[in-house]
Amino acid sequence: MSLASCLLLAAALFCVGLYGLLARRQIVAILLSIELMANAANLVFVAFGHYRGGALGQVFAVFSIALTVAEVAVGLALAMLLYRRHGDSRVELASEMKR
Amino acid sequence: MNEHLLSVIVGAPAAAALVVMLLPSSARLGIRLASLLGAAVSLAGSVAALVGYDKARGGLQRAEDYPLVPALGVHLRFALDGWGGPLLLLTGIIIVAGVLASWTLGKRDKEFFVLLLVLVSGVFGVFVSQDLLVFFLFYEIAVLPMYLLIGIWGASHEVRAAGPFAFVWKRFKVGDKQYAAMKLTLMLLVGSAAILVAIFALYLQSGAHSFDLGDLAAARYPRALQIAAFPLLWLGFGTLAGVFPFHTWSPDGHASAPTAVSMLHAGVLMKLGAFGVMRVGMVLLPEGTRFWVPVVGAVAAINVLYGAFCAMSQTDLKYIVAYSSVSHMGVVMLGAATLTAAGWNGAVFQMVAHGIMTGLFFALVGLVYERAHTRAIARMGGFGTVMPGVAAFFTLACLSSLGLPGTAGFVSEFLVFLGAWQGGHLFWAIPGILGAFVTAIYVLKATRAIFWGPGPSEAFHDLADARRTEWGALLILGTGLVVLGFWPRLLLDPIDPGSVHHLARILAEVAR
Amino acid sequence: MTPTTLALTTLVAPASAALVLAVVPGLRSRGWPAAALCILASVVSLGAALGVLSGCLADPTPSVLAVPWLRTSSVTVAEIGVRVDGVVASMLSVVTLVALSVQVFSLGYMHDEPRPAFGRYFAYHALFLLSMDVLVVAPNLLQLFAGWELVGVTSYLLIGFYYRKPSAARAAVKAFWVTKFADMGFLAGLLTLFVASGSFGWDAHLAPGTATVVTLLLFFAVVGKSAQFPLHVWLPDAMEGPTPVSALLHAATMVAAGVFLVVRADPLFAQAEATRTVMLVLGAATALFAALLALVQTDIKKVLAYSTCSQLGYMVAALGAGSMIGGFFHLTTHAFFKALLFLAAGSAIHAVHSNEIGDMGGLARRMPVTGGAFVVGALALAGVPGFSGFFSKDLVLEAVEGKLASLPWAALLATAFLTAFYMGRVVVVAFFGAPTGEKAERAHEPGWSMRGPLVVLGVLAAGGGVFAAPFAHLYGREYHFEMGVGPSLAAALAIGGFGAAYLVFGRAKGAPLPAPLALVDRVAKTSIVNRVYEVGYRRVALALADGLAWIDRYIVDGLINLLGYGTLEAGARARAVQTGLAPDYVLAAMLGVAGLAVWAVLR
Amino acid sequence: MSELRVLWMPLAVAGLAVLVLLVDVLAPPDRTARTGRALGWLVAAGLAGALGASFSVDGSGRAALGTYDGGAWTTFVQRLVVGAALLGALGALDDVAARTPKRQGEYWLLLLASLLGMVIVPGARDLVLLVVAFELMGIPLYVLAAYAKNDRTVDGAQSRAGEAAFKLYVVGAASTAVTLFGLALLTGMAGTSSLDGLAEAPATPLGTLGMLLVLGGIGYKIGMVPFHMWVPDTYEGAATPFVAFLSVAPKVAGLSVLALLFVSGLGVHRGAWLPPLGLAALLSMGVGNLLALPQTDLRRLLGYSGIAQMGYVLLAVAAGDAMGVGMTLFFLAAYVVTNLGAFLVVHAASGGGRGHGLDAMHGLFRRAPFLALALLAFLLSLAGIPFAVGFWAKLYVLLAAWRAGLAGLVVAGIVLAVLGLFYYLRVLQAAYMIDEEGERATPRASPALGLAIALCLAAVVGLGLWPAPLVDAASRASVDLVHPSAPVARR
Repeated sequence: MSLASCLLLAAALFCVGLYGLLARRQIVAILLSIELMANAANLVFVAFGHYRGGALGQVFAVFSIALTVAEVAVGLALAMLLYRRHGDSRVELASEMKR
Repeated sequence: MNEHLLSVIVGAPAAAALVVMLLPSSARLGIRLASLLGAAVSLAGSVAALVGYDKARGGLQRAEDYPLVPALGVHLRFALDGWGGPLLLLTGIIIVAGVLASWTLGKRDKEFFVLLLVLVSGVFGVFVSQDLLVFFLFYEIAVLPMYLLIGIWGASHEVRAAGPFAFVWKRFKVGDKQYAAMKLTLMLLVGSAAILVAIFALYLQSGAHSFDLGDLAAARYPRALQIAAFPLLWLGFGTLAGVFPFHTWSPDGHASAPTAVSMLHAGVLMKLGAFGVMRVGMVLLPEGTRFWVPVVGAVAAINVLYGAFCAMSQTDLKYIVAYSSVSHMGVVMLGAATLTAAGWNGAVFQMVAHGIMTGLFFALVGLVYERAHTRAIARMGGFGTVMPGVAAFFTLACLSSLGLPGTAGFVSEFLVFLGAWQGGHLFWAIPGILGAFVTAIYVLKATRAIFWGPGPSEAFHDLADARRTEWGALLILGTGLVVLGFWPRLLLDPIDPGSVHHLARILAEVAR
Repeated sequence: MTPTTLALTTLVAPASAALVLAVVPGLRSRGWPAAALCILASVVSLGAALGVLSGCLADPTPSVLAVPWLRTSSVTVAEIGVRVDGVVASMLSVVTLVALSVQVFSLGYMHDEPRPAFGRYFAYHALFLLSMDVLVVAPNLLQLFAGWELVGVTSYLLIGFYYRKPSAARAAVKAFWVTKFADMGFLAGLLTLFVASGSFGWDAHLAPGTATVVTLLLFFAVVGKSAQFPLHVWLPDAMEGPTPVSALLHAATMVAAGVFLVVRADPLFAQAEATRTVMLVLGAATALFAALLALVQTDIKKVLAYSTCSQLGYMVAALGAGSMIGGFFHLTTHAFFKALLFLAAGSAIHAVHSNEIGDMGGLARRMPVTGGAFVVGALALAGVPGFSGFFSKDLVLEAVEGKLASLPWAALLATAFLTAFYMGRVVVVAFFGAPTGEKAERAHEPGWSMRGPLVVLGVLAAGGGVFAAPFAHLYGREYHFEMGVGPSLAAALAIGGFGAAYLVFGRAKGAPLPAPLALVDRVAKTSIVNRVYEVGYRRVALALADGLAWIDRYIVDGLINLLGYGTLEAGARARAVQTGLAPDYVLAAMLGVAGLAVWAVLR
Repeated sequence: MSELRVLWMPLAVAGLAVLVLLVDVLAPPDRTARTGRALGWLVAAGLAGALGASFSVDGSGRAALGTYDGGAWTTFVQRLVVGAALLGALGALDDVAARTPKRQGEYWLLLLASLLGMVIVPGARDLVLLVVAFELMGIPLYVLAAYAKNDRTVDGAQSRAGEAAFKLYVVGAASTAVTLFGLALLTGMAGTSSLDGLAEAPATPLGTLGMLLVLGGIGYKIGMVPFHMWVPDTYEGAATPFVAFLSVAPKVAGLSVLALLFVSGLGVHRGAWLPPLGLAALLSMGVGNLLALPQTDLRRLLGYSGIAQMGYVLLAVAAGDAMGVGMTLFFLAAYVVTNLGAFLVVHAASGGGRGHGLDAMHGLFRRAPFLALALLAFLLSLAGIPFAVGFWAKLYVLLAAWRAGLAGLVVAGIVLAVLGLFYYLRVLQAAYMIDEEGERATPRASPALGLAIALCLAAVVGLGLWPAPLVDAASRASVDLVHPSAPVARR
């Protein structure tokens, strides 16, 4: 596997995540999609680290994972909050404010 | 004190505004006296500045310079040129008369006087600023309080929804005071936006790293830039001067505004626009001026006649006076467009003459409205019996408005027409002269309808002649009209070197 | 005192009176103090004017005292001041004399007015005298124009003196409009003159074309001010003012200002033969036309008003024929006898409280002074030999004779006959015969203040012819009178006119008008000229104004409103983008990202 | 020791956070709303102390392995965010004490955590530190946005804070993912994560793509179109005093990153990022101003107005030179006091759950003249009217952009500014012209809130009359960034 194919894979992963983010209506599914996108980024970090050498890629990936985790934790809490408020976690319900 | 005279003139109303702000709302007399004092100090200062102006030397005098943002070359630069003195005097007269005319205001008077004084500080500032950016700053200060002044203390009236654009009534009430205030502010600020664009272009092109009007005038701008920038300044400032077709804020605005605000707005503020066109647009951009001046003159001629005819058709007293301002400001622009000393002297003199005249008009209209509770001319009649003083002053204002010799209006119109004739612009001068005739038609028609004839009917039991402070306002303005009409050199002598000085630049550039 | 100082005095005296009356309302509202002040000022002015006159008779060299008034580019554009020469001296004397007579007459005539109105009346008079003097002594045409406009205003104020009366209010405004319309010509003429010659003096030498343009423009103003056809329409209406005002402004002095202007600007008019021809034709036509209209009026003031038009036509024709002295001398005598006629008519009106000659009758017996004055005035106006009008008319006819195939001459001769005829009619109907009503029967002579001026003016009207020689001397000309064919013919026509009037009206009181007159009457009643103006005002000017105002409100302003509306509407519609759905928000952001990616790739 | 001196501000904020944590944990749990304000005042005092100290402590130099620089630029931005936090704390103090008297520590801790991120951001000279600090700033904000989750709205409906936070979160998380992806490409292609290294690395297509993706991520934080859609909803739903803070501080940090990364670090690739940035600026000005027109909820209105304001400041960033950066800083300083003040006035005027509609402002001139006056000043400043600081801000930004050749954008900005005036004036109309007599109670700003508003007002008017000192300071700070004087910069 070359760097290019790794990057292509990452891009595909990113797009899959993006598709999920836009298409899914359950908040938890949305969070998962975001996680996929973040992992695509991590893949790029790691791939560059592997093919170009140096610790930078790995270091960045570790930080990135930590950040994503923190973010998803907050996301889940918000999902809970909305679930309690609406009795469901469909994203359409959280659209009282608009225009 | 003497070397800071201009600062005092500009600062006195602002200081008075601060004092008024600190007074309790219940101190009605205190508020008025503080306002009057501030205005009077400025008036006295203006007289001193006018008298102390060395006509033989000409040029800029009494220069003051305080750095404001030195990093960008912005300085609070004040100085007096030949035009400054008369225009300061006009502003002083109008604000004193305006404060006097507002003496009986009964609603939120503290805020009113604060805004009025802030506004007039801005006006004074414009007339003495020699730094383009500061000029613009004061210009904005002078324009903006108008929004609140009209929106709060103004009067609304019905305008029937009709015409091809009747659907716009769905979104706003045309004729409403808040509509009028908003339209006025937005139109004027669109004008400001155009001015700002031009200022940027000039500042960066000049490379002088200074906003000083002298430095900017000394720079050479490429022809293309001049041709592009001049219309921005002409229409930008011109919107405030009521240049057709960007004058439509004026009738609604003036008709809605309370007395003192109409006085200040038509009397002084519209002059800022014309002053800006001449002082900034024409002086800084000689080539652009030469290129555009045929259009400027033609539009001004349209203004004169169009405004006069529109006024003729009005049935609301304030609208008549408002449209007459559109017409008369056309005379100013006409004079400016002649690019002759006579025309420019006439234009500046007309600023003063029309300022006083229209100030008087609006003061009188306010008086009539306050007592008659209507502005519909058709319902009036025979008021002269009950308010002979008001009738007399109204007639005087009418006569000045139609350019009667012996009143200030004649001098300015005559000089402007003379300038146009000298410049060979018969097609501007003839509509101008016709406009004066149409003015005679509508002002006398209005006078007859209001003050003459039998009456007044029972409905007008509140009618009474002017009262104490109101006499003060009327006398100041009326005397001004007559004195300037009989002895115009009081102002012409300082105006002339100013015009010659500014014009020399243009003519030299044009000849080059 | 030097002549210029004296001339200045004629300005200062009424100016002081007017100023005091303007700023001290107490004097005005009490009435009598105002009258006293005004008359005092007039007396002083008259004295000064006579001083000027005598000085000029001794030494007719012009002298000028002037100061710069307008300056541009540090160059004086115009001066104001006083000029003294023969024209000024004679005109000034006439103006102040008639003004004083009228003011004294008014003491009695206006006696019943409320005090404030009485005071206001005299304040206006002071202002008028000032304006007229400003006009007369003007050293250049600009100041003359200033005075010209100012007398227009005082005329407006005085016609509208009874401002509560709608007809008076309308008449005042109409007078102002018409004259102001004509004054545009004056202004344009002044500007053209200045651009061509660099000054507002009347002694410039102009290119022939320019001279014609300038003088035609000036003459346009004359047509308005001196009520020549077709701008004569305001003068009959102006009779709404108090009768002494009609005497002073609308007969003797102000309307003659037009003639004075031409006299003053004679050097310019002399360079423009075309203009003079126009003047000759128009003057003669007006004379005849107005005389015809005067025939059928039943209001005594209207008769006199049309007669004024007609006589002004005489003067204009004389000037058109190049006879400055003829026009100006007729102006002078006309001032005397027309003022006299008006004052006498005023006295009659005062007595019977009606303007209709039908309501009068036999007044000469009850009011001998008034009747006598009126008859003297009528004889002078008709040009009966020996009276002042005969001599001045003779000068006019002499000048016109032979010009343009003598057609104007013939018209003026016809006018002379008609003049005598309509004056004869008024005299016969109003002052002789039997009284027609109760009021006419109880009429009696007014007080001394009204009779005095009648006597003074009567003497001048009768004997004014003696001034012809000194008058000519003022201009450095010679005056001879010879009772040749022309004068004899005119005299015969005048006497014949009176005779005809007596034949027609003397016996059959109240009889219908003879057939030719009835025709004139019918034409006059259509007031076709007025109609034209009416249509012009309502259908053209007002319609244009209404149309423009509509366009301004609904198109010009409408477009600006449309801009605002469009923006608000756009904002309101664009809100729909903000759906409230979080995925849509992400979608927007991701479209942005995609855009960035595309840019990165394609760049 | 010198490392600590350089890092003093982040350390101080962290220390304050620890102190708050300790006090919150150790203090007796049965606090009433009244005594509970002490914690808020403690935070405010601490922040005020830090702000004051920033004028005497010289933190210049590099620290943390050269990844942090404490020069004039950093100090200036830090003052802005700390100042914003101080004003935000003063404004929120009563609200927090009243809303959750027993759990106030959470609010202040989260606030300080976010602030910690903000004070590190301007000093970061390495992408790793930058991204961590950036997220440290962002994540607490999600939580804070949901802070008012138990409120009821004026019409009795349940709180919308959850929805507000969720929208903030979803767009934010997606943007973070994009940012990370972009950073991965950028650093990967350049082979370095230091800003100085990035500046020297050759341009590659993938690197450019990465750079632009990062731009998108930052765009989200500052509410740049098209990453702006969360703005009005979040502003409307979250607690107003928090929104006051949210509407300014993260934008300061975000724009400082933009300046840091693009102008300073990637300035050489201006050709690549200028066109999209210019377009985004134009769109922000347009969309913000246009959509603000029909708004009737003041928080939404200010939200859209904020989007437009970001458009203006982006013009200065796009200018891409020292003057542009300096004017960006000046604009931000003006924006902080103005917008924060405006939100606080809205908060105070609508006090007591009266809602935040335009009609909540009716008769304000009579009910609360001081608030009305302050509102006037803030709105005029936002509109860019002279003698309010916002005028100079807009003027400088536009001037800088024109000087850099962006005349077209400047003209568009000036024209759109007039549009903006319409809705600002409409608020004034509600506050000054419309009045239902005697109907509404007098809103009373608490001492803390009043102090915050007064400070903002003083700044808006004072700097409006005398902008020179701030201009000079901003210019010095920008020179520090764009033309680094220290040779250490090139490692």
